[in-house]
Parts: sequence; structure tokens; C-alpha cells
Amino acid sequence: MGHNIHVPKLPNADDFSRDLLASHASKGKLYRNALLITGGIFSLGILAFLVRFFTEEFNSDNREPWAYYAAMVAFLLTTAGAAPIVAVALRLVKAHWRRPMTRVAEIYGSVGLLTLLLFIPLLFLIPSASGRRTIWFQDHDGPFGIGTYGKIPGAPHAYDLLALLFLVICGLALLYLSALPDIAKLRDQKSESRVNYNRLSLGWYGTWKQWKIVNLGVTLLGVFYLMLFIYTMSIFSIDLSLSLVPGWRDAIYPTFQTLTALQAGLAATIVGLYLIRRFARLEQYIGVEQFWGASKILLALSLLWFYFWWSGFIVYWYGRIPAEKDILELFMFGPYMALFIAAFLLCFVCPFLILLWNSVRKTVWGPTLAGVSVLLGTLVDKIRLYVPSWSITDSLDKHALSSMPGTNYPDIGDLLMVFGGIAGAIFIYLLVSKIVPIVSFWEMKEGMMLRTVRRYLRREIIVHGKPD
Amino acid sequence: MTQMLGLFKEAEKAAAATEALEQSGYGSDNFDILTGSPYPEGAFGEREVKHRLYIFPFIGAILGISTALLITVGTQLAYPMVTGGKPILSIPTMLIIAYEGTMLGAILFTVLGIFFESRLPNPRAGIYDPRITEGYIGITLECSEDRVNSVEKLLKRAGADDVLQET
Amino acid sequence: MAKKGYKWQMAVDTDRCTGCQACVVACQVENNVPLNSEGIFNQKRAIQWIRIERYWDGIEESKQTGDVTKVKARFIPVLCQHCDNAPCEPVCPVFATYHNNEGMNVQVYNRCIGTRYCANNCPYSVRSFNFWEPVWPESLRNQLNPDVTVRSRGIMEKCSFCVQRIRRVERNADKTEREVVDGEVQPACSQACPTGAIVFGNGNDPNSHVSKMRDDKRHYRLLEGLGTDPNVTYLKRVDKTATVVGGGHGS
Amino acid sequence: MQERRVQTDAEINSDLLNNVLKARRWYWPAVGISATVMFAAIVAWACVIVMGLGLTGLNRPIMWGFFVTNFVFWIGISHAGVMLSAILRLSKAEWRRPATRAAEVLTVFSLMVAATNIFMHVGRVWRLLTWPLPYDFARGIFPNVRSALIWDPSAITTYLTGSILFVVVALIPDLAVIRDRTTGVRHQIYSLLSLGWRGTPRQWKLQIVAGFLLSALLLPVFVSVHSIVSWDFAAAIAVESWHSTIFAPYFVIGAVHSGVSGVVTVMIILRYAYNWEAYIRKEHLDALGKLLIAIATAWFYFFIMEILASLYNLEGQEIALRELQVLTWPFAPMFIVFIVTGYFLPVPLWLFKSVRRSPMWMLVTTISVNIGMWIERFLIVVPGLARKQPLTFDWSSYSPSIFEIIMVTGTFAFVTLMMLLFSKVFPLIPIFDIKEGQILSDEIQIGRRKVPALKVEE
Repeated sequence: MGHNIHVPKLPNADDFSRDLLASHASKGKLYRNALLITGGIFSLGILAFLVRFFTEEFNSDNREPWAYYAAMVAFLLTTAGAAPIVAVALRLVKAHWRRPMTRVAEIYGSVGLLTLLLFIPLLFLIPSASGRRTIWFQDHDGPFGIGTYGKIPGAPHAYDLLALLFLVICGLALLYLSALPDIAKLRDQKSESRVNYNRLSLGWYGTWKQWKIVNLGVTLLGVFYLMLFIYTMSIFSIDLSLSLVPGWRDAIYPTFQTLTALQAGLAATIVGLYLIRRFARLEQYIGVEQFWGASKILLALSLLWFYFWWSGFIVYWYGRIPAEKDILELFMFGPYMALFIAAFLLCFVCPFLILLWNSVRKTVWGPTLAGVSVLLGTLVDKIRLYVPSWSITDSLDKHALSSMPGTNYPDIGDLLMVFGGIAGAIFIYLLVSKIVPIVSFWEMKEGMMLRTVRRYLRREIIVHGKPD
Repeated sequence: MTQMLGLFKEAEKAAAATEALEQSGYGSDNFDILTGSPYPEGAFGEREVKHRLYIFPFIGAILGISTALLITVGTQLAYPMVTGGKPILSIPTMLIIAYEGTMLGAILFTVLGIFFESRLPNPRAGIYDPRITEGYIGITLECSEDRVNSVEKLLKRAGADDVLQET
Repeated sequence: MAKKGYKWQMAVDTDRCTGCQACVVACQVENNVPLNSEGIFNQKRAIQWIRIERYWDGIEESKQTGDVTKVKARFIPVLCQHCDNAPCEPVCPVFATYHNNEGMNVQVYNRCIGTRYCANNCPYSVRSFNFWEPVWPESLRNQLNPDVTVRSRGIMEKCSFCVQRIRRVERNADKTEREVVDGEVQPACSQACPTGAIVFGNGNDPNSHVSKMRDDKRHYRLLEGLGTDPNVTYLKRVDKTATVVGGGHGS
Repeated sequence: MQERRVQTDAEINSDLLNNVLKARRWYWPAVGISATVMFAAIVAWACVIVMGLGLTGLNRPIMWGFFVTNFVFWIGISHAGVMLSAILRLSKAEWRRPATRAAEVLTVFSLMVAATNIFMHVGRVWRLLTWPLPYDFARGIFPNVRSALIWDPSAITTYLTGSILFVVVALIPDLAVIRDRTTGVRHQIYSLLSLGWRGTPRQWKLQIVAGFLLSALLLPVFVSVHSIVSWDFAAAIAVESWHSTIFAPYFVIGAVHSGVSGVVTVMIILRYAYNWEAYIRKEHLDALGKLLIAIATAWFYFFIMEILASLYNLEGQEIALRELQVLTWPFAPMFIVFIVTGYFLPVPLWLFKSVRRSPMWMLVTTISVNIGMWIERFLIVVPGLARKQPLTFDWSSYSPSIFEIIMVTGTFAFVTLMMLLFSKVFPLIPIFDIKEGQILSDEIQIGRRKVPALKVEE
């Protein structure tokens, strides 16, 4: 017999909205416990911060005690900050499998509030631009020999803060706008909830005009978010690490940081998707398809991780300029070698070996495993990059390191701050995921409408609508 | 044995023909489909295509990387000349060439695999008709002389525009 | 002396250099360097194994005060620095240049195919390329040094520390089972230098003249920040008033 | 998709083979002109070989000039092929179909011409065999694997081999189409070339799998090739402005920028030359235009990062370089032209749908991109060498000689000629790919509207 191919039946919209509403309304024990635990760790982190704040002197001449704190903030910006880009990018390329995961990614945008909050103390810790080698060129003879630059007021503090502020606002706006139709749906469900959906839904009735606005707005906000994030990540990594180390002239570093952010953001999305699928009982709607699609991109990004690292490394290794050898030693082969190796394994080797096999990519656990590894790796990577650069005590207008600093090991306070911050992020995520549905109704519905199974000659085949 | 080739203008009729063939005892292993462009798998209920193409790149990659490493290591050990104070065995530079070698091996073996698995080149291609590249669907099968007419009728009944045979 | 072998080094005392160009001429004659006509110079393709770089000092000052005596010419003879971490060596695809066991950066003309990558990667720009087939007037045919290859067009060349002289001296020393004594080897440039600004010798021998000069408190090395670790040391009393401004060819 | 009108396979064959089966009025003149230009270049090259590189404008310390610039440029163009056909194949983008083969062929020929640039560049080309080949008789020594100039040949060999095989594999079914449409000697030749292709399900399946597999294998190669080219520069410490860690991805994205533009140019020329309006449709240009906006902007980001990172340390050498590159005659006007034609002219235009959908405009903008990108490479190579190190005595300048200009023009003629000759014997649009596109295209009914749709397996 020939093989007559039958494709699985596609889920229909009514079942979906029923199940999703059920999972949204349910206040599981698990959920409450998760809230309690994360909230607890978060408050411990705050406590540790306060202790550190009152025991250590708090100014830009004393950065070392805050190194791990800085690494944690960088980690939050890298993962949660980048996650919404997954939704944006997949929408831009019209990937049909994106629909169940866009919201999961966008909710990470709300974590931005925490990042912003945690960033404010850093403002008092990073040295001002004067006398320091930074993109803001302050107080140096300008290049092109045209006298000096005018002082750029408030650089770098004002610019880093503003960039982050705009980023967070944009992220929240994106989340809100794309959730608007679903909020209206919740309002219509009359679900008894402490949230006032009437107010929240701003009189959305799904008129043709309103839909047009949402579609356009989501696209535009998405593009803005993408650009803002790349800008923020670049100047953040230059001002908060690159320019704190004398002799570290590394053009690829900001772009490398942006890339790792995209990788970590995707990983965070995949892991989140897995948890939601598992605990919100949506196995039927969040299928292997999503993980498969995402895994290919994660594989590509992991390969790029290696590529960007290598591009920096080979140039320094080949050049053998003393100042650059010092940098290699400081971040890779010296006091922080263990961390570097760990980051290398977790961010590149493991995901690569896991995702190399299509049979593994086409599962739910495979991509999730890779995602977890990438998240851990990114945390380690941020520590190995930020802790050394915050532990340097040289004056910042030098051209090379004067001496190799020792390893700055974390104490209990550092650990509490790091994990407290991360727990806080999860805490916020959980809260928000109860206000807006964790999977977008309207995108799913649209998807189901554009998708049917047909008989074609002697087999069944899926047909995707591609409106433009 | 005679080779038969039924030519169908419409894909639907060809599909129907294969069904008819199966009913009259010619399973999908007996007939083969000739098309001028790729159709979705199983569109004509043809036999499933099994191939081991994915093994080839791995073999090639292994051969490639070992050759590349042999050359690079060999060169540097055979001519231990110091250049720019670099170590005699400069691993990063070896990695770059090893990488290229790996990819070259993988690509070469993949292409070999493609030719091998798709049974190309085959000089005595068997019964064929130029109309196939004009969109006609061809159904070929081998059958003994005595059944030629029945098969021809069957194909005609299914809507074949033409049936060729070749002994 | 312990059998450390030789490490040929040079020290240049720029406080003694008068910029007389004698070293340049001597080098030209010794090493069969093609003649540099005015035209070649204007093409900026002069082949020089050693050149006197001239920098004007105090021009701004004299412009303001109109006092020309304030203008000083500062000279520095630049030749191949024979770096221990020579950037030019690893980039050559055909091993035409490499580091020999006497600390010298040697050029193998027969291997060279003229990618000119080494020249790009030499921070001191001391590598010259044979853009044209070198020609000598009939009258000079007999002055060519038989110990030195005449290079053809399309290959790189540079200072060899007069390797032919080093080899000759080493051979003679080996015949009588002795070490080469200090000052026995003299490259053409140091031989010709009227003020004795250029000193050459075995850097592994702590008592050699060059080692002593190398440890002089005035010593520095060109573009030390690049970590090329040159075998040529320069000596110069730091002049607080000095302000180097653009030199360029005969500007 | 709305412009698609369904054609029978017979129509598709005769349309897409009209470059092979019919000769156009302009064809032989075009061949003649490009051949003449190429011949002029060969004569110029012969002079340079005989007289020596003194005939070029090169000097000390500016040892690399037009040839290396042109080499980098052509390597850049060569990235079009894999970029388009591989990435779009892997992402199953429908609008790739008419573009792939032209892109791959362009890759092959521009890689060849890039290698030729190096042959023009070296001092003793007659000794060239002793360079990349790992054999021992020539100089009693193997090549130095520590040199970036050995990484280059290895990468280019891999890429060239790979992309040639890529083209060959995808050609077989189309050769079968020609085989069925020719007679006499040509028929025999094409029968031989098409290896007895019949179009069984097995052959088709492997054809499709091969497309994906080779794409996946060629992608990492194409990234490595231009990275290695960039390390020719970045590995050099003597030239301050070259020694930058961002060079590898910066070069790659720049290459993709110019390469994809190059492909669009070629596609539009084909569209006019062979009346392929029905195949290279406006919606394809539209999609490519959108892609180009993204690529160009990504490239611009790397460009800014490169300049920022080199300037923010305010090292004297970098400042001197940028002064020369941006503010000094003759480089300043070139810089302006580069930045305008490379980014600020095309990208804002591409934002308009009407521009993206107009072949004429796309032709103009994509050509302008490649003008800009050629100048960009020049501005990286030459000013860097002119301001190598603080020893101001050795600062110099460069202007190309007539020989260099002729030879560089010749490389463009070579690629044109090769494309023309190729188009006379092989189809430039993958016929079976177009047919497959027709089979897979479908429609679904939503409310009262018919939405164009696509059949997808699994």
C-alpha cells in the first residue's frame, strides 16, 4: 500500500477560549505558593541590598561591593528586556507558529519596571564621563582637532536612564495594546476578578477601525521596542562595563551583548512557554510546532554566540598587544577562567549539542533544556563580565591595566541580591500573567481561521492562509 | 516483461489511476510515478521514499576535519619555524582551517550522497516521454505480456491520455 | 661566555646622530639596494633598508616669534627592528620571513610571492617592495656585492643586519673554535657612522657594548606599546621642550 | 501573491527557456562588448606582470589598494547567493523561488573574479602555485597555516566548491526539461548532462532535501569566508584602524547588504531582458525591498559601532585616521558619497511601497548601494594604511593608476560575460521551483473573501 498521509485534527476556537478562560480564572495552590516563594526571596534580596547600602559607602569610587548587583541588573535587562523582541520579530516575519507564544514573550516587558527600579542605584555608582574614556567623549580634545566637545549634559547617567525609561514604557505599551482585545473579551466574560476589566479595556468593541489601530500599533511599537532595545543594550554595556576597564578597546562587545540578549530572551520565552503549557494545561494548543520553530532560531543564535566571541578572541590572540593580552587574561583565562568556561559550555556547547539533532528539536523537552542551559549560561556570563570590570580600581583615563586584579568572590549578600532580583522578576511576571491572558485569544483565533486541513489528491494536507 | 507508461494530463486522474491499480493488485511497490515537478509526498499514494542522506555529511565532516588537522599539525611540526613569537602549534589558527576542512568534507559527501540516493546518473533510464516535463503525470509499471492489455485498459479507463509500452 | 648562542642587537644613540645619511649610502652599497632616483622618491617607492627620519621641532614657535633659530631638526635612523614578536612574520603565507635562532628577522627572497602583507603589518614601515625590476648603470655593474642576492621585481626586502658579514665572522670564529668577540661584527651602517651613533653586537653577552647601551637610562624602543619587543634600542635624552609635528617626505 | 496568474507547465517551460532556446537581438553585441573590455583588462594585466607593480599607484606604506578593495567587494557580492537561496530556503519563503539560481550563479562567478583580484595583486603571480597548495616540491616547504592569507584560500575553495555543487544539483531537473525540448547534438549533450533524470518521487524528494541540507551546510561557510577576509585586516596590529574586533560581523553584514542588492539588480535586468514580468513579479521586489531595509539598517548599526568604538578611546592614531577618512580631500567627498548612496539614499526610498514595487527604482537604488559599498571598502583599506602609525614621516597617499582602473573594470566585464554565457546554456530561473510554487499555492475562504494560501507538508 502507498502511504496515505493523515495530519492531526486542528483544535477549534471555542474549545480553546473555554480552556484558556478556565486556566485564567483558576487560582491554583501552585500559583499561590509560587507567588509566596518568589516574593519571599525578593524581599530577602531587598534586605540584603539595604544592609549593603548602609554598611558600604555608596559612591562611584567604591564600585567593588556592588559588582554582583550590577551583574544582576544586566542579567535582567538581557533576558526579560529582550524577550518581547521574540514576539516582535516573529510578527514581522509573519511566522504562523508564533501565535501561542507572542504573549508569553510580551509579558516579560512588564519586568522592565523592576529593571528600571534596580538600575537607579547604579546611576550613583557609575563614574561621570569626565576624564573617562566613553562614547560620550566628555572633556577630551575632540577628534578632528576642532577644540573640545561641548560638555554633553548629564552623560552618561541621563542617557542610560532615559534609554531604559523609554524602553520600559514602550514595552508596557506594547503589552497593553496587544492585550487590549483579550481584556475586552475577559470583560465580556463577566469573570469575577479584582481587576476592573471595564476600565482596562477602554471601550474596545472590535470595530474594523479599532482592529486596524491595534494591528498597526503593535507593529510600530514592536519596531520601536527593537530599536530602543538595541540602543539601550549597546550604551548600557559600554557605559557600565567596557569603559570601566582601561585598555579594553573592543568594538564587538556592545553588539555581542545585544546578541546574547536576543539569545537569552528567546530562551526565557521558550522556558516560560514550557511552564505555561505544563501548568496552565494548554498542551492541546501549545504544540511541538512552537518549540520546533523556536529551537531553530535558538540554535542559530547559539552558533552566533560562538561566532561573536571568536571574532573578538582571534583578533586579540593574534595581535598580541600587551594591553589586549591583559584583557583576555582578565575576562577569560585569568581570575575568572572557571566562569568563562561555564558560560562557554552553557551558552554555546550545550545548546549546540542538544539542538543539532532534528529529532530533539522536534520535541518539547529538547528546546526547553537548551533554553534553561542558555539562561544559566547568560547569568554566569554577565557575572564574569561585570564583576571584573566593576572590581577594577585603576584610574579610567589609562590606556592599559596597571595590574591584574584578584577574583572577587560573592558573599551571602551578593547571592541574596542576585537571586532576589531574579525572584522579583518572576514575581512580577506571575502577577501580570493573572491580569492579562497568558496566550493571546485574538491571535490564536486569527491563526485558526487561516488554517484548514484539505484533501489533496490521495493525501490530507494543511493549508495556511497568507493574507497580506 | 513490458514497461508500461500511462500519461495523464490531470493529477486527479493519475491519483485515481493509482487507486485503481492498487485495487487490481498492483501495490505501490509495483508502479512508479514520473512528474515534471515535485508534488507533496504521498499525493499519488506512491511508495514512501526512504533515504539515508543525513549520514553522509557526518562521514564527510569527520574525514574533512581529520585531513585538515593532519595538514595543519603536520606542517607546523615538520617546519618548526618561529613566526612573531607565536607557539609552534598555534591552535586557534589550526581551528580555522580545520573548520573549513570539515565543511568542505561535509559538502562533498552530501553531494555524493544526493547522487547515490537518487540513483543518478542512470544511463538506461527506462521508459519515458518528453510530455512529462510539460506537466503530464506518468505512471510506469512492469507487467508480463499477458497482462499488458488489461493494464492498458485500466489506465485508459482511469483517464490516461496516452499509454506507451516498451519491451 | 655561556653557550647561549648569539642574539644580534643594535643600539642607536640619537643624541649623536647628525642626520648625515652616511649609514644610508653604506647600506645601499653593501646590500645591492637599487638606486633611488628622484623619480622613484617622488613615487614614494624608494627602497631603503635604513632611512633617516627627520622631524621638525619648534616650527609653531618660530612662526609666532619669527625667530628661525628656534627650529630644530630631529633625526632618527629607522631600520628593521628585528622584533622578537615581529607582526610581519606570522602573516606571510609562504614562510618568506621568519625568526631565526640568532634573534634576527630574516627574509627569504626565493619564497616571497609579494602579497605585501608583511609590509602592511610592519608598524615601522621598514619593509620595501621591488615595484620595478632593479637596474644599475653599466659603470656600477662591478660594484655589486657578490655576497648579497640581487633581488628581482615583485618581492619584499628589508634590513638583514648585514647577515652576510655576521656569517663570515661566525665562520672564521668557528674555524678556530672561539666565540665572536664584541665589535668583530659590524654592519655597514654602524661602520660608516662618523659619530659612532650606531652600535651592533651580541645581546646575550652582558659585557658587550650593545648590552651596556641597551641598559642606558636614556633607552627606549620604537612604539613599545605594541609589544613587538624589538632588538633595536634607541637612546635619547628626553627634551622637555620637544613638540613633534608632522614631517613627511621633505616637508 | 495577488499578481500570480496560473500558467501551464508548457508555458512556464517556453518562457523560462527563452534565454536558452532563442537568441536575443542584443545578446551577441552584449557579449562582444564585455569580452572587449575584459580583453583590455588582460592586456593591462600582462603589462603589469612584465613591467612590475610599479605600473600601479601603490607605494610605501600603502601596499594594498584597488585590487584588494575590489577583492573584498566581489567577495561581498558573492555572499548574495547563499544569503538568499539558503536563508530563504530554510525559512521556506515563497518569494525566493525566482531569485535563487541567479543569486547562486552570481556567487560562483564573483568568487572566481575575487580570486583573480588576488592574482592581479601579488608581486610574482607566476609563483602563485606555491602559495596555497599544501605541497612541498616548490620551495621545500608547506604553506604557513598561521597566516590569514592561508585561511583565505581554504575558505574560498570551500565556498566556491560548495556553491558550484549547489548550482549543479539544482540544475539537473531543469536540464531534463531542456533535454526534452531540444534535438540533435544539443539533445545528446543535455541528455548527458541531465544524467537520465526521470522525475520519480525519490528523485524529487532528494532534490528537496538536498536543497535544505546544502543550504544549512553553506550558511556557516558563507559566514566564515567574509570573516576570514576581515581578519586579513583585523589581525594586522600595525594598522591601528584595522585592528578592530568588530570587523568580522561588520564585513559579513556589509557583504550581505551589497550582495542582496547585487542580486536584485541582476533580477531586474533579467526581468527586462527576457520579459519575465510574470515570474520576477513586483511582490518579489517588494519582499526583497523589505529584507534590504532590515539588512541595511543592521549594517548601519555595525558601521556606527565600529566608528564609535574606534573613536571613544581617543587614541591619537584613530583620530588622525578619521580626520583623513572623513575630513580630508579626496577622501571626504568619497565618504559623503559612500554614506549617502550606501544608506541615506536607498533606505528611506525603500520605506515607500511604491518604490519597492517599481523595478526602475529598485534598479537605481540597488546599484547605488553597491557604489556606496565599493567606496566603503576603499575607505577601509587605503586611509588606514595612509595613517598607519604615529611615525608621521611615513604617512603617504594613494591614487590608482590607469592600469588598476582598467583591470578593475575588467572584473566587472568578466562577471557580466560569464552571466551572459551561462544564460545561453542554462535556465536562470529554476523551472521546477516555479512549478512547485504553483502546485503548493492555494486559496481558503474566510467569510466572503478568498485569501491566498499555501499547502504545507507536516
